Amino acid sequence: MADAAPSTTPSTGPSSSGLLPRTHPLDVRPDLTEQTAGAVVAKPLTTAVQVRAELPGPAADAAARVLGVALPARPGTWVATPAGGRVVWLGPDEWLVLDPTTTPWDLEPRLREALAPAGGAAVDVSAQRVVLELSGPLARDLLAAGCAVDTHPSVFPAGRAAQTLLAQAGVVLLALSDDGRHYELLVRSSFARYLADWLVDAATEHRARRA
Amino acid sequence: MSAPFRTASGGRVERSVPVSFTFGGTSYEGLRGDTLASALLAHGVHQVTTSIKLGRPRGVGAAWAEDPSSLVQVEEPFPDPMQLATTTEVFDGLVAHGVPGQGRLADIGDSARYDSRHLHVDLLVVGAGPAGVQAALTAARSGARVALVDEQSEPGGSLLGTTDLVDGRPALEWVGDAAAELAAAPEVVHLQRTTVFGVYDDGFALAVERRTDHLGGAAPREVSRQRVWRIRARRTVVATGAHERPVVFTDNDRPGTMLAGSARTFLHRYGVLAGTRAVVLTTNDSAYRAAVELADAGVEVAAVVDTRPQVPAHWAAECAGRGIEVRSGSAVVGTRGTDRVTHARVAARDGGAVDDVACDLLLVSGGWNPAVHLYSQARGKLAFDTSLGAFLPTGRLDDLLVAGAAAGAQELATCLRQGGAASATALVELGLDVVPVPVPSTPAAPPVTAPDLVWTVPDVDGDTSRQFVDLQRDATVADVQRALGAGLRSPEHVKRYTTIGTAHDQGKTSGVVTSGIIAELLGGGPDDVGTTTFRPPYTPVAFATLAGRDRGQLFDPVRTTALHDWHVRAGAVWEDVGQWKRPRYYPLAGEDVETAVLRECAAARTGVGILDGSTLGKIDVQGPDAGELLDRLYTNLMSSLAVGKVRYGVMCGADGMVIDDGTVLRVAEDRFLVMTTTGGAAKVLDWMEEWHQTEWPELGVHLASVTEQWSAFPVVGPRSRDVIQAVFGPSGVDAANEAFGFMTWQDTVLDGAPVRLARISFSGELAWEVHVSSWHAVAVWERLVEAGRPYGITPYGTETMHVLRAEKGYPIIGQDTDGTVTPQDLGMAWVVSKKKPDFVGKRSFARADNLREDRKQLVGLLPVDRTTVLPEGSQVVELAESGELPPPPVPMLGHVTSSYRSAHLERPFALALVKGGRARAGQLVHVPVKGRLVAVEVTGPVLVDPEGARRDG
Amino acid sequence: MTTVDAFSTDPADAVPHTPAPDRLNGSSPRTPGAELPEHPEFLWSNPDPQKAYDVVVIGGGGHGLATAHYLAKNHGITNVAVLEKGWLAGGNTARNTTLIRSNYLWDESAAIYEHSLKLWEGLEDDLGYPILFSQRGVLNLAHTLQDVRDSVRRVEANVLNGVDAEWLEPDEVRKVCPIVNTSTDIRYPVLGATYQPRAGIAKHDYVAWGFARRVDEAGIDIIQDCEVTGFVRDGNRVTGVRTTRGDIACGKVALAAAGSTSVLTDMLGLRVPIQSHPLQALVSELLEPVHPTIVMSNAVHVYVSQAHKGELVMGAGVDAYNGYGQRGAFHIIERQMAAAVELFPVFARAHLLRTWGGIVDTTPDASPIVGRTPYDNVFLNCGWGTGGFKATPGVGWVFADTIANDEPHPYAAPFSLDRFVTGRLVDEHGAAAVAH
Amino acid sequence: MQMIRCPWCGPREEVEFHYGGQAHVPYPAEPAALSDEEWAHYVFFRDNTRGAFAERWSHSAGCRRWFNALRDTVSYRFLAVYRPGDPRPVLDQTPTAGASS
Repeated sequence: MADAAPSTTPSTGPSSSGLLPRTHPLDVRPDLTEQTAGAVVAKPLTTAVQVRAELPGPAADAAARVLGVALPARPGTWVATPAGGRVVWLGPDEWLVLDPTTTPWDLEPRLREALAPAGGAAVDVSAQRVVLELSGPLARDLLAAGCAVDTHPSVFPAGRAAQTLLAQAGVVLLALSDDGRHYELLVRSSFARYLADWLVDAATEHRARRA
Repeated sequence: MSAPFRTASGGRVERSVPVSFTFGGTSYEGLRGDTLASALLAHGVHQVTTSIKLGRPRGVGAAWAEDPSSLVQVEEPFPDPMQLATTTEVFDGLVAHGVPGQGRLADIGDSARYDSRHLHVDLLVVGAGPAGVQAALTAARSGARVALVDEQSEPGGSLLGTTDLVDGRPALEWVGDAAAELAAAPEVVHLQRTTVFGVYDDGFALAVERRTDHLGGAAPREVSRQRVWRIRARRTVVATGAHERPVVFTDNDRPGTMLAGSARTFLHRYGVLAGTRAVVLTTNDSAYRAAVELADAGVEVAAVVDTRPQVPAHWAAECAGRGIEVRSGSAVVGTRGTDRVTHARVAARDGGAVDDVACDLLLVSGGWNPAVHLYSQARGKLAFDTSLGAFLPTGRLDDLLVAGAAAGAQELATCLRQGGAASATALVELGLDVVPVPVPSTPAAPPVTAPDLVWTVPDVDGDTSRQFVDLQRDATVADVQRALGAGLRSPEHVKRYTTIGTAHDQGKTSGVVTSGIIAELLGGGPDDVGTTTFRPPYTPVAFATLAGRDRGQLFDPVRTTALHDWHVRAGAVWEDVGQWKRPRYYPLAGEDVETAVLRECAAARTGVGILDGSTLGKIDVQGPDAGELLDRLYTNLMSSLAVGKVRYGVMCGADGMVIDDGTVLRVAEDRFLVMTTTGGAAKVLDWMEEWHQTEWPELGVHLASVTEQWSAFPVVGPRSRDVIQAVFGPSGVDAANEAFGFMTWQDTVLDGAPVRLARISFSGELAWEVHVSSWHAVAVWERLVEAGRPYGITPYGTETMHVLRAEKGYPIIGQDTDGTVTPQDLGMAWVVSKKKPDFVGKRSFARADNLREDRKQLVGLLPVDRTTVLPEGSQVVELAESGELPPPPVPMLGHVTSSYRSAHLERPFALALVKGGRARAGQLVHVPVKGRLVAVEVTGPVLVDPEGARRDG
Repeated sequence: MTTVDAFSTDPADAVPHTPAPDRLNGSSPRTPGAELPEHPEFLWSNPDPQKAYDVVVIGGGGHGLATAHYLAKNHGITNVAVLEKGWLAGGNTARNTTLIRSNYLWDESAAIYEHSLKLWEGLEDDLGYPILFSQRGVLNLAHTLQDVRDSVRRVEANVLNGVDAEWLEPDEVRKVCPIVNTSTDIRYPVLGATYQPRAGIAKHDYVAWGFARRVDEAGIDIIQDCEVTGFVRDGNRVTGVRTTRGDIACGKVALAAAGSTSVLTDMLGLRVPIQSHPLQALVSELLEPVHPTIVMSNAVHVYVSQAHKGELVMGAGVDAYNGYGQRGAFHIIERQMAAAVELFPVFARAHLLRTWGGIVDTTPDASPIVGRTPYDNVFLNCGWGTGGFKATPGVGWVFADTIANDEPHPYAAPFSLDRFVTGRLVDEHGAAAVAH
Repeated sequence: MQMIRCPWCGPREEVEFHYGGQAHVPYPAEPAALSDEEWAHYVFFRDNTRGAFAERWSHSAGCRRWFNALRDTVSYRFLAVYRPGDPRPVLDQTPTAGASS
């Protein structure tokens, strides 16, 4: 029945190690980058754990020990981890840890074991969202087509984050650079195709101009 | 066709770019840069249409959006109703005609694109006239983020219609340099052809940019036709100028009658003479400029009729020098002509003979109304200024300032100064360092003589029935008089009685005049009357423009599960459940819904079926008080659930009515997984957060949505154990009853992927729910399908799921309940804890109405004929003694909530909410179905395997 | 037609007073349907308040005026004042979208709305005023399987309650309203609709003014610009009303103040479970007839009719927050436009001409509150939410009856304040009732 | 479209928020001890203030946190936002909408 197997460009794909293959919600949009005039890339599946802790407090300290970086206290920001991941502020006692170097079933228990005794919590949400990278000269225009947050680099430079709406999808928007040309968008997996379709549509003029 | 009224040179039109268009069936040539009005006037065509009620000819009355009369229907390139000739730019292939008052919609959809952009600025400047340009320049040089938005095709505003000098050179050169500077400034967005149509709270303004309308058929399809700009400005400067005000007199609607300033615009901007012989009626100095400039351009100006007894000396001299007669203390009391003015009827204001002065153009100026619409929309208060004879802003608002003619400024120098000053004030407030822009020099203006305030010129015979106040509505002074005579005093009542101000122009020229006329008739000033409310939009905006990209499949997000493509390939027929697409059933070739569902049901009851249940809401609940929170929100006890076990639960609102249900897995001592209905997922998480955050913040508990994290597949049927064992046995799972009991769960790992298996049954069959990270959903599903092949594993959809659960009497919240149903009504008293002192909703169960014996209760219904599938929604009734339906209103016992044909029972059955239903078990009631009374037997809701032997198998 | 002979019930027949030939010089035929009948030469007088009245009705909107009308007509009570804080019928009466229907789910609702609809059917004669009641039918679209269940349930209940109703399949929907997009490839395809043929629209000003004129003729005082600032209480009775135009003694007080009810009940120390919310509406420009009926869709959030002059009239959603500002947020209008174009592709180039907002008083069960209060002589009518206009004659009738007899009219009885204590709600939104 | 100042995320557009009605209506300590009328008042009756009104909001599309706000129900203007558990702020002056000079 599954003979028409979709392309698996952005996903990890079938593993050679005998592990179960993974699929990515945007496997079916292999031309997303082209269709968005080069602006949007679907990132590979990434380990993500939602962390809850009182800050300051022992659970936050415990999280910092595991992650190697303090949980950012400032609303609407993210910080890099030594492992090359990110810790994104989601709420006054809530963060999202993104870690491309480990697996969910490694990271969640480690964080949970460290945090739970101190009143915190950790939940694997790796499959809850997918990550889109938005870059280049069109990035801000595409965002402006559906996002009410001011993304001007003077107010939304590298290190800023916003949970907001892009079109009709909830997103977490991360600024990765100070020049307004590099962002990441986290969107719930069930909305990923909608958002991809919307981005492709929003890029219509840019696509035509490039053609 | 030559254009006899086009001047030899001058104007902003591109004389080397002719365009051909058709109006009213006649082909014309215009120039790029023309509006439909200017192009028609260039050909001497004044009449555009006829009026809505009286069929009187109507022409071009103004040069822009304030024109009340030049309504047209665009037919090509796409039907566009109710446009103004004065704002429609001409292009090759434009086909239009006048309309008396009703536009025509295309009979097909519009395939043009519409989109929107958000824009954040420090300063929004509305209007690119002198005040607006100076404001924008000031802000740009200060490094502010600026938007300069103007509705015309090029900047300049009123300067487009004058010969003014700025800094000693033509004003438009100054504007051009300013525009170039703004274009080079990195933080400036300069939008022309863009109308700010509404100003809202917190610096929010909406504008519509007409991006391709002027290109006609040459517009690129991929470019949005119109774009809505959602502008969030920290400060706004409204520099929208002023609209000239007409004077009402008899037959003032005859084509050839035009606002004086508009004739200047047609001359200077479009190079068009609006007539050959003009009479000018004025109450103020401004119209003298029109008289003088038109005369200089070759129009014979027969007379300037000034209502004031003393005419301004400067202008009297200017007129004298050109041989223009000035009649002081006089007015135009009427016009003659048929479809065009042939004479202005002039008389002294204190009576005397009427002199019919031949003319083909009658210019009128009754003064100027500042365009205060946006200020007023922002809830600024207006006051009548008697010296100007106009309603003016009473000041600034917190984040909105008014500058230039919109604030009542009369002279160019004042406009420039106010624009710069307003901008600087705003920037200082924002903490920006202002780089002042010198106010450019302007020639000294002649001394101003006070304007006269004239709303109407009395008809010589006292007949007010042809004195038009609102040309679009054919509403006259007589109508206002009737309204007042009927007892009406409020301008809002007069507006409704006469319909003045309700037409397409929303009273841009008639509104203030109406207030003046009412005041005059009742005694008192216009301030006592006030104006009617200015409401957005300033000018009409197309529905599709506002719809933007939220159309078609983007109208509302489509949510998909990880298995979506598998379902597509399997030929699923979809059901919209909230925003989700769920497979409703999977028809084989030739199957309809009924046969497919019977097949799917049979598979689940006799073999094995598999459902994508991933849309079910899932909430991770962690923390030492997790059980306590659940105890307070579920009707039953959750804290007593052992790790490794599963419990069904129901949540109620404070009113005691069921709001959601689902299973709860205790994952660890301090961790639960709460499953909700598909539609209830967001609602339940919000509900739990609300209680936790606002009522019980002291509880140590953390909630997280994991709906997409976990895909969930019920594997259902007597052979489900075989499938589970086959797939997960190698991982160490023993699916035998003794090792894996009903309502328990176990974790395992399948080729590196963690999997949770839970023995949960929403079908009454032996069943497992397979929970797996959505990363592995497809792989695990395919493994299950592969392993199930020997047992004929059958994917089934929501329809079969509904049948299976209904046969077991399991309600679906939202289908078998409607917000008025308690757990007890559902026969679920067992799920309501008697041990807990309280939980949300408990107190409501004790209310009088909840204790009624005749509450509607969930029961089963079996049609006695064993063939009728009762339509869901059918009502249940008791028959009269006669065995017939009593006459309306017929008392109703309840209604059918779910109804299906059962493969297992080999008969149709239904669930219903029926008054006192449980006590009616075994009784016959009736259900009217398409005019027939179907006898049904009331039963308990559980029709299949009431003992649960299958489920527990 | 009785008193106003120039009027006709059919807007298509409506002809203004014949213009003098000169007014038609250079004429072309007037636009069909773009004309409304004119109002009469006299509507109401503007008296100063008297010292005392048997009944003081607070609120000069449709409900207050209809109540006064039936007090006079049905009960002979004419020593009555109708107090209006602004201009007559300037609140929700002037701001609604004029839909009239009675296809409500619950028996209690169907009874009072059907009573109202029957009165509408004779109202033009009763008032001698061309209220332009046009029974063009209403379609309530279903877009999901649950919509279909709820719709069939309501149709079946309507029929048994004697309310005209039918279920239409998509092809039948298309016959009633050819411009509805019934294709299956839209985001939420139309799966069918309920249809009430007797539903319609009327011209709201004409309705209010028709009542007002009758009220004025009956000798009842309509007092505008008269805001109530307090009440004079004597134990369990209210003996007088303080207003911006002086104190007025009263035998009975009837509250018909819709969104402003809480301001009054707060003065009385009376708690009423209503919340006032902004509700917006909008119109397009005048268009040639394209839309023969009324279409409502809950799932896609649209309600649209084409009014007598040719404008499309649409109701938007209720703003979420409490508000007395008579305006709402524009994103609600934008969503409305998206829904309109989705369901009616031909509306793409119709233009939004004007938006406005009213204040709707909503209750926990989306049903009104009509009846007595803990005060012996204070009567309450509020909580109609989005349904007030259609109820105008019906509630005027039963409220007048309740005031006159000091006990709830049978149609009002289920809508007592007490139901929130007993729990016997008439839950119209729980039962998937449709707004407006 | 108003901007609402989330106590954590700062000003965001109105559509990101969910309205929660009157604030400072605590869940009764002992519902069972209440009369039907008292219980009905808790469940169904809320103030409907014209003017400054203390109410609950949730930044539902943002940080998902509930907070309280004092808002003028006539001008719709937010006068103050504050965190749950904090008392209703006392305002220095009565707010007015519209022209300020």
